[in-house]
Amino acid sequence: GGGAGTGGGGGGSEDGITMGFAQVGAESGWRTANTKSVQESAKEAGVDLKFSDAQQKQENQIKAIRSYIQQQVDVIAFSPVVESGWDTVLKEAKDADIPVILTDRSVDSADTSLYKTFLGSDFVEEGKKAGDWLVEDSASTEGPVNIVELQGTTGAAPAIDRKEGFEAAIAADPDLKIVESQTGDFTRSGGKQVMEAFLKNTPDIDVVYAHNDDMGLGAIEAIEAAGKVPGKDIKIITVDAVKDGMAALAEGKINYIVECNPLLGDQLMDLAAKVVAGEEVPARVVTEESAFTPEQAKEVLASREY
Amino acid sequence: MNEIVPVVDMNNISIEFPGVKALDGVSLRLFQGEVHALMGENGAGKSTLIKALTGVYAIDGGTITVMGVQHSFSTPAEAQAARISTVYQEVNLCPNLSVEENILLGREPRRRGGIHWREVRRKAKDVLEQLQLGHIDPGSILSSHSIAIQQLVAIARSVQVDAKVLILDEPTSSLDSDEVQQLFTVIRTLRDRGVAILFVSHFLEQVYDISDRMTVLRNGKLVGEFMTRDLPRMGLISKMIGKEMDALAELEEAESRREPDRSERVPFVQAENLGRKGSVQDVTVAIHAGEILGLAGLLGSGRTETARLLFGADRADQGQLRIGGTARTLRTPRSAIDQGVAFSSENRKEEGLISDLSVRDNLVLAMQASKGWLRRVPGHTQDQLAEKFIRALDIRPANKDALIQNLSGGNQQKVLLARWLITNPKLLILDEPTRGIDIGAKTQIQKLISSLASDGMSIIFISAELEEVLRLSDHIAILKDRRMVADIPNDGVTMEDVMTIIAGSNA
Amino acid sequence: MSVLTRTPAPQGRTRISRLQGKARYAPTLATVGLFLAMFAAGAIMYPGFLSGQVFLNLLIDNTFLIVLAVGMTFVILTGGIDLSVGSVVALSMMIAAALLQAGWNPIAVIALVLLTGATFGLLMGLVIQVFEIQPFIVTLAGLFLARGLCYVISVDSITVTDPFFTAMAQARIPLTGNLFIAPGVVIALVVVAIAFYVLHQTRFGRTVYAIGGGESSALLMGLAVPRTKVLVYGISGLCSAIAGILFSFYSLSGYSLAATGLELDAIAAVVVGGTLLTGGYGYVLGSLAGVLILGIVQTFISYEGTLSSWWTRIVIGALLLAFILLQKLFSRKVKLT
Amino acid sequence: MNALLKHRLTWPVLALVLLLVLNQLFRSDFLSVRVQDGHLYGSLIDILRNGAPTILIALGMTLVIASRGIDLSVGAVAAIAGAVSCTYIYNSPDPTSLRTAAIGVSIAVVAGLALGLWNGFLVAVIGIQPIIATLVLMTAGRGLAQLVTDGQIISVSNDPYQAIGAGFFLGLPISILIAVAAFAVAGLLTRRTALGTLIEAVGINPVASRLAGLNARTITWTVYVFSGLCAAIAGLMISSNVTAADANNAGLYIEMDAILAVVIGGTSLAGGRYSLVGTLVGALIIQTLTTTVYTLGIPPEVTLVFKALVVIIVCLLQSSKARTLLGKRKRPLTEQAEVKVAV
Ligand SMILES: Nc1ncnc2c1ncn2[C@@H]1O[C@H](COP(=O)(O)OP(=O)(O)OP(=O)(O)O)[C@@H](O)[C@H]1O
Ligand SMILES: Nc1ncnc2c1ncn2[C@@H]1O[C@H](COP(=O)(O)OP(=O)(O)OP(=O)(O)O)[C@@H](O)[C@H]1O
Ligand SMILES: [Mg+2]
Ligand SMILES: [Mg+2]
Repeated sequence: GGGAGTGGGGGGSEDGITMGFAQVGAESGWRTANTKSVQESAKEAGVDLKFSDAQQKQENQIKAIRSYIQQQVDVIAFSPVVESGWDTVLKEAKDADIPVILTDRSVDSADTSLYKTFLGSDFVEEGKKAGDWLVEDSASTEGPVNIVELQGTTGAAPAIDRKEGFEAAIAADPDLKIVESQTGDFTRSGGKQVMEAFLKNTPDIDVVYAHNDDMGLGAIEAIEAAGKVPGKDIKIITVDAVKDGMAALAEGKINYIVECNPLLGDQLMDLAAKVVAGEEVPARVVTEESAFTPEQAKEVLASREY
Repeated sequence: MNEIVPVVDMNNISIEFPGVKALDGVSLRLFQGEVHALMGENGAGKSTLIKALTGVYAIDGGTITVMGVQHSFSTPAEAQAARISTVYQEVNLCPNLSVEENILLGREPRRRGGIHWREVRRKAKDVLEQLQLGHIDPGSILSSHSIAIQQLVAIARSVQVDAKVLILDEPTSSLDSDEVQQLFTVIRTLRDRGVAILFVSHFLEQVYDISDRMTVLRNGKLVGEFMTRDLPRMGLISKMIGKEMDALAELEEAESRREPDRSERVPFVQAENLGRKGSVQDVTVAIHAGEILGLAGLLGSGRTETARLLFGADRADQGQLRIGGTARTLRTPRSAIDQGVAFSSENRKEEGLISDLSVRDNLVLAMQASKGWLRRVPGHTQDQLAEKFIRALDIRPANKDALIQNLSGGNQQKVLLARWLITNPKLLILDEPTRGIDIGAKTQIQKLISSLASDGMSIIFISAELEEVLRLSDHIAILKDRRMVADIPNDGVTMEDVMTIIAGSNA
Repeated sequence: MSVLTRTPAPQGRTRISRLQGKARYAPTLATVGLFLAMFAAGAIMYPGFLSGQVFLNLLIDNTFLIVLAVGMTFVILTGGIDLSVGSVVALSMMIAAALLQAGWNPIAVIALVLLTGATFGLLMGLVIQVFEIQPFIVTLAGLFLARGLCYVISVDSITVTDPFFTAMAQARIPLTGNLFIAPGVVIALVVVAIAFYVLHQTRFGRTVYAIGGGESSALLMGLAVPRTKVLVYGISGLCSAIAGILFSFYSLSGYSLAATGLELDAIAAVVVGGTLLTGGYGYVLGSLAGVLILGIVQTFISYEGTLSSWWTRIVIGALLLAFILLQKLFSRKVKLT
Repeated sequence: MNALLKHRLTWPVLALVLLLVLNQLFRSDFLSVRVQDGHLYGSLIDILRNGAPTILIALGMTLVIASRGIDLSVGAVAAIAGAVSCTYIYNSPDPTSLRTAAIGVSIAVVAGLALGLWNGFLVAVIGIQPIIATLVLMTAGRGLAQLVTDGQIISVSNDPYQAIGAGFFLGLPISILIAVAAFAVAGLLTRRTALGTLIEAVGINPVASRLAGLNARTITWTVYVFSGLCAAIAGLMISSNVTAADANNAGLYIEMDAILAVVIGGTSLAGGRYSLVGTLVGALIIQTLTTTVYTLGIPPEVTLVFKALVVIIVCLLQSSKARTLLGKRKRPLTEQAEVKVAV
């Protein structure tokens, strides 16, 4: 075989940018919204997008990045499956002079020159926002507050960070106590099953903190089946703010949702254009995110895209 | 030197399976340089005794002494390490490996770089030639050979080692007389070298031909140990079956021939130049209702393959086949069965038994298959049929709920025969139906075949025992090198006649 | 008896048996042929595909899968299965990462990890053999256990900063031109070579095949069936540990969710490589080809670059199917059973 | 007594009872069932309701395994079933009516049958090894489900539909009633007709079965279609229980649970003799195990270790070898001579 591939064939850098985007997978509605946002923004910005889905496997993502390097794209963006273990392939990208942008999740490389910037939310911060709201909300109530926590997939970065942030925040009030904590795998049926068991184990649950909306929605069904009123008898706090979650929030079944915004396509394309043009970009770009109460939810529900 | 120590001394051995006392205080002595026959009816406990000796089954009572040392082998490997070499009743080789490997597996010659494959081939070739099997390619895969060849390979494996004791459990059940003689030559050589040989067979001729001494079992109990030359055949038979019965006389009786019914002018099955690429060719036969067609030929001559073509187990790609007067192409056994054809295979382990099911389930399987899954044969009908055939064929233990895998080889064979008799076919193809069946049962089955034919059933009969074929058949198709070379009416045809045709024809 | 002297077997018959001997290789040869065809198709469809490095990346990116498939081949050849391999890979990575973080010597760490993997496999083999429990279940329990132990070690991912591991991760062995491979590739290929040797040149290897052909027959033939069956799982465990080390070289981290579902990839690679799940038939080189096939499917997808997440899955499934069908077609005339 | 000890279902049942007792020790009202909102309420009811999909899928899997096959695609089929029915209901003009729910369910059932046909075709006609043949659909199936839902979680609010997985009839969860009905039908179908024996025959010795005139192809095909059907209904339950179709997560890893249930129930993966009752017990053990983890408050980090240990213990108890060691029965060496007790 000939040593082809050295020619400038693949890049197509004459017109527009070619971007290789290695997505984690399609494990949730949130993720799909994220993918769509990137794809649509790329189309609008005239970016030639090479998309690949790693199906939650780091090795697949590394393979995809290698093949982007092989195809000599102009810029690589990816949402790492896991924080660690990216140095080697990122170095290869650097050696090939291809800039890298991280989205959604960060990597823990000591050498921050391996990527240009990280665009995404701060999971610890999300957990903290949830905890802060609860501290404030229960300031008026007397006596202990029993919290049950529905964790995300064991070992997944959002699960670890949202737990950490939340715990740090509620430490401010000694009345707040997590009485049970179990994984619901980020799914509705997981949330429902775990909540069913919690309801039987602990008769007086005051608050549910779910690491995402889906588990919260599952918990609502379990609470209703147990003859209690979600949002009143038991308060519910979740993270994400997907459409179904917002609807439940508007109905008052959820009390508070911390947003985790998947629509970072536009920001990504802006950053990519700058990076390819050689402009300086900030090392950390936090996505525009807020948090919602039922009243706020009613206002924005109609315009919610995902 | 009047007190010779036996090489193997099994004393008072008992083995019990759930519900069956397979061996009850049986003793067996094997001496250096003798051929010792182990005799008994189907289910008498011969194979169990062998398995007890070689560490397959743990014994419940008794002692086993090998070369003066008391042993209790817990695996066949240990028995082999004590230089006991065994061929078990069913072919126990690896069908996925080559012939040479099967012969030398576990004791391949090695050199520094690992197995010395050239040496493996040489040794395999040597022993194959000893058994006059030089024409077999040692590199060929075992499963590509017929059951008879596989049996010979198993024997080759067992004689390839330098054993003190050689055990052969029905090694000859699917061999033709030529192969048997070849085997006996080898056995005699080994005996003269001082090997102790234990031999099981239901062929009295062979037993009297080769053995020096015999031990007779009946119903798991020891009847006695005899010098072969002191025990006449009739005496042996009565010792085996436990009563005075003139089995040989009955055998003669079976010979009384019927007149096949040729009133129907159209033969039930008519094959013309039927054949299959890479398999048999030129099969031209016509079988009328009530006729018995014998297939004769040497080992590997294509008898089994002919049967498979006529049954649709393999699909013919040449020639024509008419069944009941209409042209048919048989794509699957199912289509043949729908035409009233049945086929009992020679390979009972791989092609017959549904090992984990009961005797009854195995018995009604073919009938059930014909009715389709929706119309189950009612339970009481199943029971009735099972009981009827257990009685008719004297299947032991007479328990329709026993798992068929726990029956002795001969009794399994009877169940498989019954499977087809139940369906009452128009043409019954029997490939080695008497394989491994004791002398009493064999007579019974032969009589059964005659009477079935008298009732109008057509039968194709294949047996390694040419006498049997000659005795039963109305006409005989002769195969050679997988080609049919003649179809002769059986009016006093002798073995010599058949041999001459085989030798003379140029296929 | 003189009339009975056997005429030599006709020419045709010996030819058939020879053919049947060769036919054993057909599924494996079909795999290799199809791999080449797919590579050619990729070269036509995508610019930049036809390069030596694309092929070498297939090796670099799949070192651990190659080693896993090797271990799995042993197990499947005996008619067993090992579902624990993916989890044992993750466990090996976690152990390595945790110990390296604690300042252990890398060589000692590697030795310990290999020992752990082999022991884990041997223990499963013992349970399978002694208690006669089906391999599927024992190794499924092994899957749970090993993954669970990962969490017990750490839920967070651990980065490996050890200089030796880093060097192994980033070392490039240059070949002709500007082609290169990673050291892991050499290790993986050595494992394949050793496995090939063991399977075809040792009695142990032949016993593996014999067990697959018929366990009770092998037992009656006096082969060391119990020992071999236990060892086979030990080998698979060892291979999983090696794969874990290679994965550590590859990703320089320990992560408790790593390598999930890798067991199915390994099984698929082995089966695609022409090995029968019922045991007894197959070659370790076929498994290597199987891994490359799965790898090239991935490469296709990243070169295509326009598939949405779900189309990615559908296409992977469709390519797998197309591949199996073609393989079936090419090796059609072979009667294996 | 001795016969009871040796019965192959004794130990699985005992394991189930032990698990329940363990829960009871931890939470004194675990076994209590009360009436709430006109239906039964309690942990036992949860176990039955949440276990229904696994039970159903394990039922289909039992017959597939008996025929010497395996079906890895059940989880994907379940996801597809949920996806098509929910998507249909979501997009229909009248998303809350019974009619819509009925049509949605029918579409899902038809999809399940079609996918079963597909698997059966690959295995029985083309002759692909079952594990690979169904791996194709396992991989592609989730993609298809996501294609249907466009990668989103489709929420529906349709009361009749919700009843399938979360509703009650005569105080009992409808899902478990469906599962038990399916068991009864399967039991009748396989034992009253000859199907059961024929499936076993094909599973034990396909070659001999063919020579005995069995239409192995049809039988193999039938079991995969049945498995597809079971998976589809299970998929309906799963999606109905949370009133949403999650193409990515519905029925994830359920194939492993189902296979585990089948094997714990005493059916060999090598094909042949099977026990539907055993499978039922096996599936209940698995669901109870999950519930136990929640009841005992086992931290997520050690859940898997706990599960692994329980599985190993159950299997050890259930293995015939361990039973014979207990019963002190000497056993022949060859697998061929293994003594098995029929149910
Ligand atoms: N594993 C087993 N379980 C239960 N019963 C068994 C088992 N093996 C053999 N038997 C029974 O033990 C008895 C002796 O069987 P064995 O196979 O030794 O007979 P045999 O003399 O070799 O007969 P044949 O001439 O038919 O081969 C038979 O009644 C058989 O049914
Ligand atoms: N030399 C050979 N090489 C390859 N295959 C052979 C050879 N001889 C026989 N066979 C195979 O063995 C079988 C022989 O044919 P068949 O079984 O019809 O013979 P047979 O006359 O019934 O003799 P047997 O007494 O061996 O049963 C076929 O399956 C054939 O493919
Ligand atoms: Mg016998
Ligand atoms: Mg024959």
